[in-house]
Amino acid sequence: MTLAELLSTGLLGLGAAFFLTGTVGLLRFPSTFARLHALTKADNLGLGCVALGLALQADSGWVAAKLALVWGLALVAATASAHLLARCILRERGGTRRTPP
Amino acid sequence: MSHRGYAVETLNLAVAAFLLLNLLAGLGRVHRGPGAADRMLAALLFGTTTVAVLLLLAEAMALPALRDVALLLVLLAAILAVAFTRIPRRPDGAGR
Amino acid sequence: MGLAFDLLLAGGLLGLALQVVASRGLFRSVVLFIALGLLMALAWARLAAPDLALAEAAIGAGLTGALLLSAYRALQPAEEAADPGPAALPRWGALAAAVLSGALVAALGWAALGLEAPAASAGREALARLGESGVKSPLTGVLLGFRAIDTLAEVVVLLVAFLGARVVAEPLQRAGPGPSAPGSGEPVLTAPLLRLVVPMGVIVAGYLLWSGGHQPGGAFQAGAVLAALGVLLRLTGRLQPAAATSPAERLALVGGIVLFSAIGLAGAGTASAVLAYPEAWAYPLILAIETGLAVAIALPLTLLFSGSAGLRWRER
Amino acid sequence: MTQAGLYTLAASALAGIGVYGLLARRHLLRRILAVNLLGNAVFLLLVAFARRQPGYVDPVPHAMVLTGIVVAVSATAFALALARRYYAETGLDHLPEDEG
Repeated sequence: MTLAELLSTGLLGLGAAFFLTGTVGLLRFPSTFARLHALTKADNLGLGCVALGLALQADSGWVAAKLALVWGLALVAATASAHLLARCILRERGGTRRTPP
Repeated sequence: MSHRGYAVETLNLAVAAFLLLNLLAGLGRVHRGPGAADRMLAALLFGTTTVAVLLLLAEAMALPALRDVALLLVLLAAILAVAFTRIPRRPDGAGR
Repeated sequence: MGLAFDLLLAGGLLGLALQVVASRGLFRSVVLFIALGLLMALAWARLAAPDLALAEAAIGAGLTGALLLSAYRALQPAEEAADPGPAALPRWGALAAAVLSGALVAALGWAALGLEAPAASAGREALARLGESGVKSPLTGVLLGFRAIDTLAEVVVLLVAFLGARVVAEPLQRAGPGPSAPGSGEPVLTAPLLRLVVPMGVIVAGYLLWSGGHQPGGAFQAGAVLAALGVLLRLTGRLQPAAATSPAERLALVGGIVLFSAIGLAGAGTASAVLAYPEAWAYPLILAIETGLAVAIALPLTLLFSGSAGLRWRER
Repeated sequence: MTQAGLYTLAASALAGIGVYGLLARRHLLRRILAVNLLGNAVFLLLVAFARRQPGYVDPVPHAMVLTGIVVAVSATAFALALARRYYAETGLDHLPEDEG
């Protein structure tokens, strides 16, 4: 096994562990906000690790670039979705009619 | 099949299977709720996990087009959240 | 390992489908159905059908979910209604019918799988004659070269569905996703999200259109992506519903069909048959048709979601 | 068991579930979901069938299913529009012939 393969294996394992953390958080955390927090962070870290691990296996720079693009877009989507959902839950609970920033 | 070793391919598939298992476990949250937002949240988690599984399958099955599928999914992932926030909620937090 | 993954995926698909049907809450069913779309995309991936995975991802993530959520909103009663309860048909009757139909499909499937592989299937012939179709991707070759009539009819179906939806249309105010919640401004992240996602989406659609000639992708997938972008713009109020279809929209709605038919009929004169292309021109002609088709697929789908006859751009 | 066989079985079960949902549930939205399950089952069957010979994927069923996916979503959109109008007119979320 080469060094790249070893690193790649480690990163994939780490990514899987992050996903597991996210799932455990989703199932075990007591409140909606805590679950939102757990998911958006752990899952996207996990996706990043998986993408990096796969980039090490990739044989061309284009593939690595596409993987990076996927991860970047996933971060943007997660940020926007988490923000929208959190805002929606706050409204639903009638809380904090706060002034715009 | 990929020109790389059989071991790497199996590893990728094994990680993909593990992530799929994670996704199915997350279904419990859709089931339990309690609010509509919790169910939606779980669905969003499924999106991220599916993207990771697709990236792994693209490598393991030597089908590079699957990376484009993953790209599409992350690009369009936010639409679901936007659509969800347009549903008005009843005060009792129903919508289950 | 591959088979283990397939078993897990098939089990997950069935478990999800069962919950979609059996769960008590309607919202739960809708969310589970959206999740089922993701698993279907994985199933297409495992069955070596990346084209289908592309279409499923674009339609499942961008269209079906938004359509179902806005229909859920529209069908939501003001008061929490009692569960409608079982249907007129008794449960055991439904169950018996379900088991019978499942068994029938299983028997058909096994019989078909057990059949001796035909020496000359249409697929093999299509693969062998791919060179004549002017493209390298087998699927695009089949869709636009050998089975072009299906593709043409499909765009007509889309147009008919749109016209049908116009017949039963609701008032403009309530149509589609409905009005946004009163008294709430736009979330701060919406505008930056759109500035990133919309141009990227257009680029991706163009890429899919171009790559359709030699790898998975093509008019269907590109059209689905464009439709998803239309849905996003409609949801965020950038596109407003309009009561009338503008001339440009009319052109886009029928343009693909007219172009496709015209080139196809011309083929009757210059090439061997109706909907056949002269060989030297096949690739550019297919690219032109694909572009027209992508628009002719995207616009009716967006209008179906919007529930309006037309769309007008509104700057914010 | 081969991959094609596994997915054929899954498609059969999915079709059964779809039929059950269509017959046993009354809510219009649920019925539309059930029809979609049934459609997905047919697509799955076709694509599994395209892969029954090892090392060869038949492009013709793929083309049919690709057309089918787009047709299914447009039919679903039309059905939803119909259900919404029906609900707006009558206030019912199920068909009258399903009444008890």
